[in-house]
Amino acid sequence: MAAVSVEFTKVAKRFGTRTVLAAVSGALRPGSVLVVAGPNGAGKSTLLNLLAGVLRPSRGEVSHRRGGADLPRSEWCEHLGMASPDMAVYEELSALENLRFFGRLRGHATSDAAITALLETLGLPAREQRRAVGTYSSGMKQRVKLAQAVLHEPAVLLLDEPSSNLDAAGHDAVAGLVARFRPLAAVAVATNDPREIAWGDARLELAL
Amino acid sequence: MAAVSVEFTKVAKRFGTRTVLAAVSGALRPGSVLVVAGPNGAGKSTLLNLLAGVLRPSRGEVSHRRGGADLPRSEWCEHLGMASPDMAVYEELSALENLRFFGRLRGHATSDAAITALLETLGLPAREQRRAVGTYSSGMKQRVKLAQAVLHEPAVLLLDEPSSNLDAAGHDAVAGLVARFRPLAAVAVATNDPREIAWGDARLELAL
Amino acid sequence: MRASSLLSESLAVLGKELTSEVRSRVALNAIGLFGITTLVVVAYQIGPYQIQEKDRPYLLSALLWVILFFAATSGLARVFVKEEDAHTAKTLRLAARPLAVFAGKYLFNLILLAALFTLIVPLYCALMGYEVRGLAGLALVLAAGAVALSASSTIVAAIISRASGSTTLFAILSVPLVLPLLVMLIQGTRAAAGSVELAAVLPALQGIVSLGGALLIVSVFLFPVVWHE
Amino acid sequence: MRASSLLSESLAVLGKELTSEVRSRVALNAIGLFGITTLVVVAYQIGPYQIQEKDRPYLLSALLWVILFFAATSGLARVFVKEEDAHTAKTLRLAARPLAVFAGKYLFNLILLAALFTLIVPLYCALMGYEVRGLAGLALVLAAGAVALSASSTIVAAIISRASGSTTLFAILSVPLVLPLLVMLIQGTRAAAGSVELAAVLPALQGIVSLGGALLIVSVFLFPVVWHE
Amino acid sequence: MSDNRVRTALHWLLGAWLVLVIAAAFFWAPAAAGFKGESSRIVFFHVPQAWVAVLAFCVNLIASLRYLRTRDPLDDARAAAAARLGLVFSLLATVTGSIFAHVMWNSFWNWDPREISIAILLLIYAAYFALREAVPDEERRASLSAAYAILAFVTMPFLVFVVPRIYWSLHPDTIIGATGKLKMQMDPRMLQTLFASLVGFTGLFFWLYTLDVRLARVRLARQAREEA
Ligand code: HEM
Ligand SMILES: Nc1ncnc2c1ncn2[C@@H]1O[C@H](COP(=O)(O)OP(=O)(O)OP(=O)(O)O)[C@@H](O)[C@H]1O
Ligand SMILES: Nc1ncnc2c1ncn2[C@@H]1O[C@H](COP(=O)(O)OP(=O)(O)OP(=O)(O)O)[C@@H](O)[C@H]1O
Ligand SMILES: [Mg+2]
Ligand SMILES: [Mg+2]
Repeated sequence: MAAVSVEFTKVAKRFGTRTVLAAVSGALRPGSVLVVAGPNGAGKSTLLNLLAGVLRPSRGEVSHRRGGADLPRSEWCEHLGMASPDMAVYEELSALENLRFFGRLRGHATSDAAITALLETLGLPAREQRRAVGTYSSGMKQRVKLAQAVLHEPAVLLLDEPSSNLDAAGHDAVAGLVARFRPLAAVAVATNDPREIAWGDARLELAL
Repeated sequence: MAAVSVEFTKVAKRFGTRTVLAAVSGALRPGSVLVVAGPNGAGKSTLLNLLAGVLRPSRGEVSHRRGGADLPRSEWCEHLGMASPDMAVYEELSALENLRFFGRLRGHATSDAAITALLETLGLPAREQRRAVGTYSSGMKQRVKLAQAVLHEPAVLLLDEPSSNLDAAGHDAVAGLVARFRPLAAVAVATNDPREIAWGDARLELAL
Repeated sequence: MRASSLLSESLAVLGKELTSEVRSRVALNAIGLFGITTLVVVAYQIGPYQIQEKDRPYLLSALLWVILFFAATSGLARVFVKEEDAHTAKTLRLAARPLAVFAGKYLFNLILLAALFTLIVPLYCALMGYEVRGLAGLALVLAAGAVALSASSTIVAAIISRASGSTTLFAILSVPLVLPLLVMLIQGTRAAAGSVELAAVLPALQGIVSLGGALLIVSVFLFPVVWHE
Repeated sequence: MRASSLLSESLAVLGKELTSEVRSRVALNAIGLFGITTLVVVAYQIGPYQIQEKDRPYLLSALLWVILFFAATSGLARVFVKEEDAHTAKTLRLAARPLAVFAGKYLFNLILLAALFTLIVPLYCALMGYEVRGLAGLALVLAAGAVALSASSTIVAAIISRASGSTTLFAILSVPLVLPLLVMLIQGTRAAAGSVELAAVLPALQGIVSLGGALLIVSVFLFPVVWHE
Repeated sequence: MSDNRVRTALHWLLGAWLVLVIAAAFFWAPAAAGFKGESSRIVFFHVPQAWVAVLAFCVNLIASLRYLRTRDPLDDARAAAAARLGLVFSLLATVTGSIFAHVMWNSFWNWDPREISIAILLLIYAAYFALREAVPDEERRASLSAAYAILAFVTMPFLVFVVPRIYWSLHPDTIIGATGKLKMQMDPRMLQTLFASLVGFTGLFFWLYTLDVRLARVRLARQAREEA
């Protein structure tokens, strides 16, 4: 896992005439967890989308850096992992097929056994993994999404409301995931859940 | 608001060869709140869908009764309100337009002022209400869904993970909603959130 | 009371469809543009002068309906699929009586078709040099055709939306329903083109109205079954 | 290294598309059936005997391509729209390089088109009594046509998926792009029908290949723009 | 200030030029032989309109390419302005051509290759605006329509050069002779008028174009002020 850090300086995002983020700065560094907090609509998801390069900032700069050099855009997909409420996996494929697909896309060869093991640590038992995701319950879908985000051992992990729809065991599994990635990866967690605020080494509080 | 109760006796649901619910019984009665709990995949949403008539039980019976008589199916939509993670409102319409539409569908004439007030008690400020729901944040969408469920003052209110994606203020707003409907309506809340278990007068614990 | 509230609910559904379409702005003008481009492809490729004088009445009426059918197909199918795609189907199902949903969507399709017809038919006649003598007869045939086509389109759109819907599937399912209808419509149009007398289109019109009526009635009864699982 | 991993990623996308399509039952045979039903309407209404002997070479080749194009439209457009509808587009966008996505989807559309062609063309020739003398020439024209058509379909499908996309918009955008292609394809088909010599189709083939190549190359460069915002 | 004065002077010059062109078209240039009556005079308006429609298409392409490099909303506004004018002028060329065709050939529409290319140009412009209408988000609208404009431009050479050749070979029994349009009997005075009209219409195009772009610039500036 290469060490990648993400820096954002005076990042602003407008939608039409609405300013959602005005000049936010900060950084994601390997070995630390940044918790992005704030009320609903504060711009947490927007910030994560900017860091992931899914949105373009209206002003300011987002840079992905590895060892002092900019990480070329074509390599972002190998080093970035993300899960958010507005991302879904393929409902007509099973959990296993989904993860096989995403692994291959990222050039990260993963054996079926490793995928099964990952899903099991996230609380999706092996016997459920070969059924179409469309038939899963809300919590089971969320686990597949999380597995998709971490399967390729990303250097930058962006989790938006990672434990939504999850039960207590699921919540613990997410905490375990964050603990596992903390030492090496740069992690950002956007959350509404007071319990998750404690996960962060740093905290960015957005206001409405 | 007519008093409607929902009784379910030995309700079972199979999908293909998988048995998700095996002979569950209970009742929703006006003036009480039933909390449906259990781990992810236990069948909470399935049970709520059975009570709403969206799914048909494989075995057992679900009956909606008003004053000793069965409530005819054609009147269910007037007396039932539901919000769940797999229900959405129209993203190309604004919150106000959505609620106007659902109000009219249910023959429940509601003034714009009343809709605006309802959304505001749920924490969606008036200035955001005229924007397309597609541009809302996850928590704002959830508030519109909840408003849709309660706008017509239903006699039976089914809430599936009502405070998912919500911040602390949103969570309180949902608690307020449950408190407001408790006296007259029959309420069921399916939840993974330990804080919400306390809302129930009765509790149904489903196991995997 | 019940009937009037049913009307109001249907109109609510219709209103929602119209705003949605206008909002996503792929609205009426898009379906019109689609008709026009189709027309241009066909007219350009086949053109008025490729067709011999004596083949014209037959070929031109057939081609007109093939174009109208293509244009209709691509627009109407989305009416239910989009509800499933956007996960609004369950919300709508819980909020509205099936009949109101069907009526609203049916009226919406009817409006789209009517708009399409008024746009395409005159243009087709001009571009392809198609001279229609019985304008009143043609108008009747078109009106009956719109009523019947949108009935079949609406119910088939509902069916496919439940079977992991796709526009493609819609076309497949609707053609066997629509084939006899198209044949009668073509006959009726040809009759209208050839004669000023209204009586000329009557035989075809009878067929269209009865098939269309049958489709509509069957759809109304079938719809709740399709809609609620 | 990079090139071989690009291939593997493209094939992963293609494989996913194929499984998905087969799974969701909107499979190959669906698009084929759409073509067939269209074909039946046209064959039944216009039939082989409606067309004068001397008009046949031109009209029959034109009609064939009109049918093929419209049959293809309803199937090919969904390739990106379905990702947006199902909210999987963002996941895919974050996981794959644009070029791999484009290549995978392009290959998938190419396979769909090839299947459609092998199904419809022989059937059309049989039903409409269309005698093609230069089979090799026809095969070449069809192959070049599939390559070019799926290039334009794939990029237009990507564009409409980012708009509030619908099949209607797809047709509106692709017709102007595809019209010159269709003209050349029709000309090539007619040439193949008339002569056993391969040389007869060469002029048309040159045009098709160069337009197809130009569309493909420009699409490859434009796709990242369309895909990332 | 002096900039404004130059602009005003140019406007007057353009107006005077166009008045002269109109006068020349009707009173100076002779009616061409081989045309019915005075009908040939429409050429002085028809041909420049078609030329401006094509010119607008090129300006649109350049602005689109620039937008993809700079991501400057003003470049998108330039592309849209060019396309808007292109739509209007291709419509005008079609209408005048159609009237002309009715006088000359007794039919409004003949699927002549030129008619086809202008019809396709119209369709492309219409499609371009249909696409813009369908995208509410401004940045996305700009990049998608730029991409479409570039794609459409790729097909243009084929429409103009390849297709007409093929098309004619398919039509042995054409209505117009294979020699094409009536270029030959061009009186020098006709040629001069036509050339002057071409210059005038080109000037008209750039005047309208800069007006539209300036409007967009003001709108963007106001938007920026509102944010600040
Ligand atoms: C609907 C009818 C017509 C349309 C849409 C139309 C369209 C066009 C277009 C697009 C051009 C520009 C071609 C280019 O720059 O390569 C053009 C040029 C021209 N048109 Fe037409 N036209 C029509 C009818 C006519 C008729 C009836 C005449 C005269 C008999 C005519 C005479 C000309 C001439 C002389 C030119 C310029 C010469 C040239 O560029 O070769 N047009 N027209
Ligand atoms: N595409 C868009 N167009 C217009 N407004 C948008 C768009 N996306 C987001 N917004 C607005 O930006 C604001 C911030 O949204 P965002 O999703 O970032 O909030 P959030 O902090 O993630 O909230 P939540 O906790 O509810 O998920 C909201 O008001 C939202 O409506
Ligand atoms: N249509 C279906 N086909 C097959 N299996 C299904 C279907 N719907 C639900 N299931 C299965 O039924 C079980 C219960 O699902 P349900 O959605 O009721 O769980 P839940 O208790 O609501 O879980 P969560 O807390 O994650 O929302 C799950 O294993 C799910 O995969
Ligand atoms: Mg969010
Ligand atoms: Mg659930």
